[in-house]
Amino acid sequence: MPKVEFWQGNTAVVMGAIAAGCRFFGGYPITPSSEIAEIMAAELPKVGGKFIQMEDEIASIASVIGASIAGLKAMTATSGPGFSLKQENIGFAYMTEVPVVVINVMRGGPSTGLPTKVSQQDVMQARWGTHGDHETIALAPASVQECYELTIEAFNLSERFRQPVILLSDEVVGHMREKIVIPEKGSYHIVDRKRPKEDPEKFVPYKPDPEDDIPPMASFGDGYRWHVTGLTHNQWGFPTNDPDIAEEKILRLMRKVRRFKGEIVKYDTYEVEDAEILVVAYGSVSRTALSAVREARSRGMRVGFFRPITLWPFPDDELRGLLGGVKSVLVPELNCGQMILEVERVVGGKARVFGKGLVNGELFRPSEIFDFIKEVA
Amino acid sequence: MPKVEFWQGNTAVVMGAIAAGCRFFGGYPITPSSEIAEIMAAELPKVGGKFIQMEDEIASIASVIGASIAGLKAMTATSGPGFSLKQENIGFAYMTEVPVVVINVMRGGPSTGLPTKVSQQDVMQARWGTHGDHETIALAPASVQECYELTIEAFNLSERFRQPVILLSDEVVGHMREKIVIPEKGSYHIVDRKRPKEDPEKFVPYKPDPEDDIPPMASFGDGYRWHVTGLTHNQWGFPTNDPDIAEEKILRLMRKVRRFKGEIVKYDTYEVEDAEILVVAYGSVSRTALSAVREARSRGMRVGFFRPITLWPFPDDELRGLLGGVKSVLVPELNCGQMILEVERVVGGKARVFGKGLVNGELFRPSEIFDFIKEVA
Amino acid sequence: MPSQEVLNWLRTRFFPHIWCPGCGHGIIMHALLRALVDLGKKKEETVIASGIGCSSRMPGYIDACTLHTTHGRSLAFATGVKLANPELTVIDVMGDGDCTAIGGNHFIHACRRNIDITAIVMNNNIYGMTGGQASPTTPVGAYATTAPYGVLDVPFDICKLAAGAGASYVARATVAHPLLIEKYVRNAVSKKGFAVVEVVTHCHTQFGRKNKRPRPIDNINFFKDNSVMNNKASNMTLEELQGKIVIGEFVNIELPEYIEQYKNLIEEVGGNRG
Amino acid sequence: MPSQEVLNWLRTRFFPHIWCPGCGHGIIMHALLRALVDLGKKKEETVIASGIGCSSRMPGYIDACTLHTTHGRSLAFATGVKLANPELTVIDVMGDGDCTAIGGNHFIHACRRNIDITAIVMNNNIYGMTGGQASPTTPVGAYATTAPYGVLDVPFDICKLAAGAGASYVARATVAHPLLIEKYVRNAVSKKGFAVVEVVTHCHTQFGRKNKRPRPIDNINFFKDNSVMNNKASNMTLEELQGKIVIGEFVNIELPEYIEQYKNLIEEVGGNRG
Amino acid sequence: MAKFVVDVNEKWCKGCGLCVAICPKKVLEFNERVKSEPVRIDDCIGCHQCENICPDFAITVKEAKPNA
Amino acid sequence: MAKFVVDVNEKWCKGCGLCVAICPKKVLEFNERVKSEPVRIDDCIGCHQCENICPDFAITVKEAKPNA
Amino acid sequence: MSDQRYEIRIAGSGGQGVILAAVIVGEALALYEEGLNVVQTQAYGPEARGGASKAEVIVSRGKIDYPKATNPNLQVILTQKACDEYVHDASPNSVVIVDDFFVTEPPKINANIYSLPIVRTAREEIGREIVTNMVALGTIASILESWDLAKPESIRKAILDRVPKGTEELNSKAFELGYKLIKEKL
Amino acid sequence: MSDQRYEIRIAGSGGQGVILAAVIVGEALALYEEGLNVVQTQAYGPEARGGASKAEVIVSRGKIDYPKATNPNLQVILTQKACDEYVHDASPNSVVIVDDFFVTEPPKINANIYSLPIVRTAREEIGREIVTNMVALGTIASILESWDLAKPESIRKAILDRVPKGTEELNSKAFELGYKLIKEKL
Ligand SMILES: Cc1ncc(C[n+]2csc(CCOP(=O)(O)OP(=O)(O)O)c2C)c(N)n1
Ligand SMILES: Cc1ncc(C[n+]2csc(CCOP(=O)(O)OP(=O)(O)O)c2C)c(N)n1
Ligand code: SF4
Ligand code: SF4
Ligand code: SF4
Ligand code: SF4
Ligand code: SF4
Ligand code: SF4
Ligand SMILES: [Mg+2]
Ligand SMILES: [Mg+2]
Repeated sequence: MPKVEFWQGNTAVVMGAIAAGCRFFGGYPITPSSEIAEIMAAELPKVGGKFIQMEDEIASIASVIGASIAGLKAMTATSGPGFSLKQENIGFAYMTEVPVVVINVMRGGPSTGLPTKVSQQDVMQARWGTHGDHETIALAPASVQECYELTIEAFNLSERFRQPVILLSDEVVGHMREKIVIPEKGSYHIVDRKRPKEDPEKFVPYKPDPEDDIPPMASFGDGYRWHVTGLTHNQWGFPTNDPDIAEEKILRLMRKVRRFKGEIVKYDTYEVEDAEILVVAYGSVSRTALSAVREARSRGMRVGFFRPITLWPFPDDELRGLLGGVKSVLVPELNCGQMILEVERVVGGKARVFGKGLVNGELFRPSEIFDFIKEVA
Repeated sequence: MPKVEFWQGNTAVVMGAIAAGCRFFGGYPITPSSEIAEIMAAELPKVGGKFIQMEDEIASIASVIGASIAGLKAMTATSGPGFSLKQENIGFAYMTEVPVVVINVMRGGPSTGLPTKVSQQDVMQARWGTHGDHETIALAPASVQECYELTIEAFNLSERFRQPVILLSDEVVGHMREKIVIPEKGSYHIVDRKRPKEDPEKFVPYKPDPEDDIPPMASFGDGYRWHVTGLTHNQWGFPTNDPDIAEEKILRLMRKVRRFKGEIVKYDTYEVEDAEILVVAYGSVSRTALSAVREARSRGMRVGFFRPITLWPFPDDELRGLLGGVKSVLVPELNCGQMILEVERVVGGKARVFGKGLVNGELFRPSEIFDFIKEVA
Repeated sequence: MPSQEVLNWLRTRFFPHIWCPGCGHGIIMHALLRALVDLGKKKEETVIASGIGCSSRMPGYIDACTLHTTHGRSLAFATGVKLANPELTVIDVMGDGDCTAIGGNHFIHACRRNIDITAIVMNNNIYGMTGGQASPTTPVGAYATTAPYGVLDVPFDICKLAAGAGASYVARATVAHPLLIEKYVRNAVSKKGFAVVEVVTHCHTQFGRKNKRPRPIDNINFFKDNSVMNNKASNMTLEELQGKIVIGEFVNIELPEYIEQYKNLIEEVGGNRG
Repeated sequence: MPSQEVLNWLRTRFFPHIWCPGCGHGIIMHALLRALVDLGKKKEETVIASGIGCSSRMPGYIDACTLHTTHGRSLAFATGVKLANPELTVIDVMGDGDCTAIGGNHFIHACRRNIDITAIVMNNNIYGMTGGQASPTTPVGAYATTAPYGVLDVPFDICKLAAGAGASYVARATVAHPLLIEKYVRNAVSKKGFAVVEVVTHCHTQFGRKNKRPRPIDNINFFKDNSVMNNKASNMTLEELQGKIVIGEFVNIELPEYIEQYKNLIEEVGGNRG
Repeated sequence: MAKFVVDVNEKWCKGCGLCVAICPKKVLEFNERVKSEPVRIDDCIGCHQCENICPDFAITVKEAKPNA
Repeated sequence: MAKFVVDVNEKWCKGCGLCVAICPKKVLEFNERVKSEPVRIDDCIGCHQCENICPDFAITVKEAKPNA
Repeated sequence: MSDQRYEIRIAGSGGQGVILAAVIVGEALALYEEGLNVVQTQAYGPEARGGASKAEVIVSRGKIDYPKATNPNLQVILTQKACDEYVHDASPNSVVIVDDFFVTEPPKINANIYSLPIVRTAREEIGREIVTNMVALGTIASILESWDLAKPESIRKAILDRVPKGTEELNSKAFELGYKLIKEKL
Repeated sequence: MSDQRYEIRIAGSGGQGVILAAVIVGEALALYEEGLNVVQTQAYGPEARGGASKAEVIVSRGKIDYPKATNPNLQVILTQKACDEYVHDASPNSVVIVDDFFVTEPPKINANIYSLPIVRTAREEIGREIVTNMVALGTIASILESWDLAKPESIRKAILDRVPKGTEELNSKAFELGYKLIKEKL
């Protein structure tokens, strides 16, 4: 029988990670993500995994990338300031195509801001925080159950696409305790990175599998010798300035994700069929929003609900497909307007788009979103 | 008589900074921005200013913020990887409202990428690179002359709005040598931060001037005692978790820029009146684009040119105002599609928007953009 | 002890402060302020900088020019402040985590560069603020929230690190010796150059509770019982020194101060006439 | 010296390498490979990591598991690699800028933490790759592109820094002593724990040209003329040591190795049966 | 008569007990509000240890003015 | 007859001159392509200094096989 | 049974263990009762060491969307500061239990207010103020039982799961005293 | 006068000073000639130390938009590698000067190709290969003069602004030799 637990979101992230096969965690404490490191410290040795507290966030993500190159599924967790510090090395992982999972439990910013309070201010940073181009995969859990499941999903996507995957949790979801049903081992899907099949002497480490544009990955220590560099490189992994090779490398990085966007994006809807007003919300805010939408429906208002679970790539086609009768799209966010920019772009003038930001460190109350709906209706 | 020089873009940045009153530079070398540090090292002592090479990029921006708090106009310069590292402390400057100028001479990314090659891959990072909300002011020079003038402008905006201002240069503009006419002292406008007038005992360091939402700024050492913190704070600069105060602080940070967007944004146009095709380009690419637009015009094609000089805030109203007869908007960029997202949002379905990315480390050749125009025409 | 003069340096409107009852950080702040009063410093010409941590909350309570920066980076901020205005007295107060974990690089470079700044490291062997995670000075075997089975890695000796990096003044006291703190801080601030005072202190809330010193006084007693002055320590065997806290002044040498050199340079290139 | 065996460790298809004619980095690579051959290491079980810099281009030329990371961070990457697979021999090759400027924090923490990794610091007193900017080891008074009037700040003594941070093996050689490099690298790699070998080398292109040692041989001669073995140095006065490069083994002590401790922990909590 | 005055600022005192424990003369004790209070002021030797150890700046030791 | 063979790989030699300068027996000189060349091989004492100092792995010193 | 949503709040100062108390309520309801959905949240500042903090538990047989209390049905308030800050959004006719020692000015709101010696029971009857939160848990158990939402036994079990070995008896005793404190008044 | 755009490229290997040569051309045209717009750019890899590098100067009396050469009117090429890599976009009938020592296979393109002893002049007549770029500058000065675009005097001045004190004579001599090298052939 599946086990039931009453866990914090942060606990569920750890347990989800371990269930996904995570065997390395390198981290540096920061509120409100510290529990992830603490629980990892307790749990990883029990499964033969390695926990290490590094000297800072930069070293943390670096150690995680190193561990992944040496063959372990690996992750780090942080919050705003630490997420900023990790950006350079996250970029290295994109370039070198090393699977890693990065958790950002969002708190109030900018800067040190409101360390113990909730926000959704790092949504755009998750997409654009590092210099240089790449495609981002970022997931936003809205419940403790999802902390568990989406962490597994994050590892799966990361292993499949050989790139960092970001779990954008937030202070409410991370610290909230909730009933969670632990799926039985084997009942969920686990993806492991594709390994090379050829002889080590014939191995071409960045030769993409034409099937999916993704090169199989060897680990240091399993008999293959290869070169990893953050410089733009050719199929052998060696630096090059050749314009054509450089371009193909970057374009492939984009393509390997864009090709499979349809498979990657996850979202949730409620009562969208006849909706004239659509509320788009994610993460902890989506819980308030759903509550407000239910309230509105109970009063006979034609309001629907759309929750991107995958924030990046943004489920644009999926949202566009729902716009039929929609006259207004509402985007409540715990920031000054981030995802709304994407929504505006996607809606492209086909409906009016209204944003509502909240940056006082609190979660929207249902009445606030309900009032927002009423204003627009 | 104004002096004529034949300078590198990076030299012009230094000379512009010194003309603007910059008296502190803290930096860490990185291609293709290093000349800025090198020339600063030679020039600053000559005007009694301070140059320091710090241990890394994080320390560089920190020293610059410290120097600004102690009363000097201060700047740092870097490229992609260093720009990523500076993000946390750039966020601190937004939160604490400390004027600083940050130069990013863009090179090919992601990661170490193509250090000696050009790109425009950090445009979105300039807007969204740090955790937490704020408004960005970022300028993109397209000539050596502009490197000089926009650096002065960057200091002016920074002093006026008490926040970081980013100069998004690129490898071509930074390393290019060009004839430049040095404006005579006094012929250009210099803005200095507003200083408090009240008695030190009555000083309320974050009490906004109702005129412009910007608090006058004292310097350490000039008789005022005040507290600077990256935590969310009240008007006295002291940490608070009070939701209303927290919200007002962040909203004011956004508002102080948004209110004056009209005054901040600069852009350039060419033959837009009857244009059916509009090419939107910035930085070094705008030079190629303009050349292609001239070529198209010479062949009788109705093509216009729009160059955002201020990349952030994006000149949205200004662009929207030009869309009248425009059927297609073309956005060539040295990235996989960044500013085009903003253009799409602004155009909002009123014209078709086409992007063309180039990420091979080269600058577009005129024929490439001309062909792009022909494709669409 | 001119207590009223010390109180004058406080932003009393924020009192009582946020530190736990009995937290050592307050003892250090007290000693620091006594030293500043003693040295006749002026509040508007004194800068107190810090990073992030319980200890780093100190500047908020001191009625001077105060700068609460980002975690680990305060010495780099302080470097900019001091270079920009060398007339200011600049004191940087940091926690062990702030200074030697994330801030380690800025710390060793400040030691090397020798700018006239005083660094006070409040070493409570733990990350207090964030809930008791191990720091680079948590002893081997001690428990912490990120070391539920005991710490494995050898801690830094902050004074040795500072000396190895080239600092011109290095001393250590504990909160069980408030007058020694005061004295070393006075010497450090008077020193023309980069000076480090490590103050061994306690976080009974996060460290003590897990490591058999749950009350503030348990820690003070522990420090009293286990401190050895360095002149005495130099006659002790490694074995005898096991578990001891060696206190005293370790380095006090004359080195060229960076800003002095820079002023000379400005003079040379004529930047003073501009 | 089994030269063919050394050549077998090279990715010869990338030769000649990008280093300037006569650059010391090649001498160090040569010595490193001789040491590895001598120790009987296997290429597929050897990891060579580096940051960014001319020196850090070395891994690209070595036919092993090679990892060219971000500037200054390679020791943190290497830490992850070694923890993930303790069977690997992990060697981290860094420049003076990479290791002691931006990478200083990872360096001192690696020294402290004592994971079985060997760090080779190629100290040419300059940022070669980016065009000759001053590094934390550029001597006072020397010229660099960011020190057009001469360097003002006191350089690190890398070996002292490593010792102060707690490293279990610390040695220094120069490129004028290729066999000494080889020997120290061999000792370092054999050491169970974190080991540092500083190799003093030259960048005649960026440093030498500005500082009167423009030819490779000028530098080799300079190193020959100015090196003193540490046993001899200990009998010299500070004045006599002025301008000298002290070479030799400075630290060689036994300390608990981190991963060994961690393995014990896994054993204790039963993680080995999982 | 007591030679010293030991002032405790009850608003700031958090009852940590350090002064109570450290006083060599056992001058201080907790009152019912768990604040420090000099109960044997006559024994006070004016050593300032309580003042200097108080993390909350809640204690001031002064010489008693004889004719006050 | 020479006891040693000093092989110079001209493709890799960059003409830095280190081997030429360091050889205790002045065995090596630059040729017209500015590559190192053993011109006094009989003087070679097989000390390997040239090999070890060459940053370009361009020199190999071997014992001459007497009957080769 | 209806999907009614019950909101429980425990508030006090940093050191009083209000979060642990809420976690135990949550665990009791989630793990030892059938068919309940439970969400527990908390709020604390960096001033947790001194300032007010609160923890909440939302219970429902239906889905719980919004995870925090909007109008709590039951509040246990242990300090005046917490009372001033939090109590006012009480649901009409809800239960508000305040500590009679620390909360010197009980709120003037439309609720069933009980001023009980929670801290004093811990301090005086057990002799350890540290078990204040267990006494509070006892009062909560009484109320939840009266609402037919949970058996006291569930909370007893959850306490035993959580408290350190060797302190079971102490904590249980505190719980039982708390349970009785209000039982008598209901 | 027309707004014709002239594109000049100097290419060779890292150490040959091609960028300095281009900078000097640029400075000469920008500072010592009237009414010319000038842009100078370069390209080099991290392998600058060995690989091919190129520097370009664009001159026009009109505005210069695109700052790089598309079809150079004048190229001076100092190594075979640079020749192989860069020369092919020469404008039809443009001038291409190649070094006769290092460029062993002159390009087969539609251009006026001159194979001249640039390196050899520096090496043999001056005795310092380091002045190769000055010899190259001399050839460029000749061509620009023949195009009526710049006086050799301007380049001479620009050289003196740039070269280290004490080396003026050496550099000037190299320049003059270069100037003559091609003058004779025009
Ligand atoms: C970049 C960043 N990383 C992590 C944190 C979280 N953080 C705040 S304080 C702290 C540790 C404080 O420890 P210490 O400096 O020893 O101070 P103490 O609280 O013990 O006095 C940490 C890890 C942060 N604020 N910023
Ligand atoms: C984050 C970051 N900052 C700066 C740089 C630029 N950079 C590359 S190598 C280098 C210095 C290299 O010096 P060193 O490590 O001494 O190596 P050397 O070239 O002298 O062998 C610098 C500053 C970079 N690549 N990344
Ligand atoms: S948590 Fe520790 S360091 Fe922080 S205030 Fe409390 S006792 Fe002091
Ligand atoms: S620049 Fe210096 S360090 Fe780099 S390859 Fe040349 S000589 Fe070596
Ligand atoms: S030391 Fe201070 S805070 Fe502690 S009990 Fe004494 S007076 Fe109160
Ligand atoms: S001054 Fe000394 S003797 Fe007097 S109360 Fe304080 S500690 Fe006790
Ligand atoms: S040392 Fe090597 S590269 Fe240098 S000249 Fe001799 S053989 Fe050639
Ligand atoms: S082996 Fe020794 S003697 Fe022989 S050529 Fe080389 S350096 Fe000279
Ligand atoms: Mg601490
Ligand atoms: Mg170097």
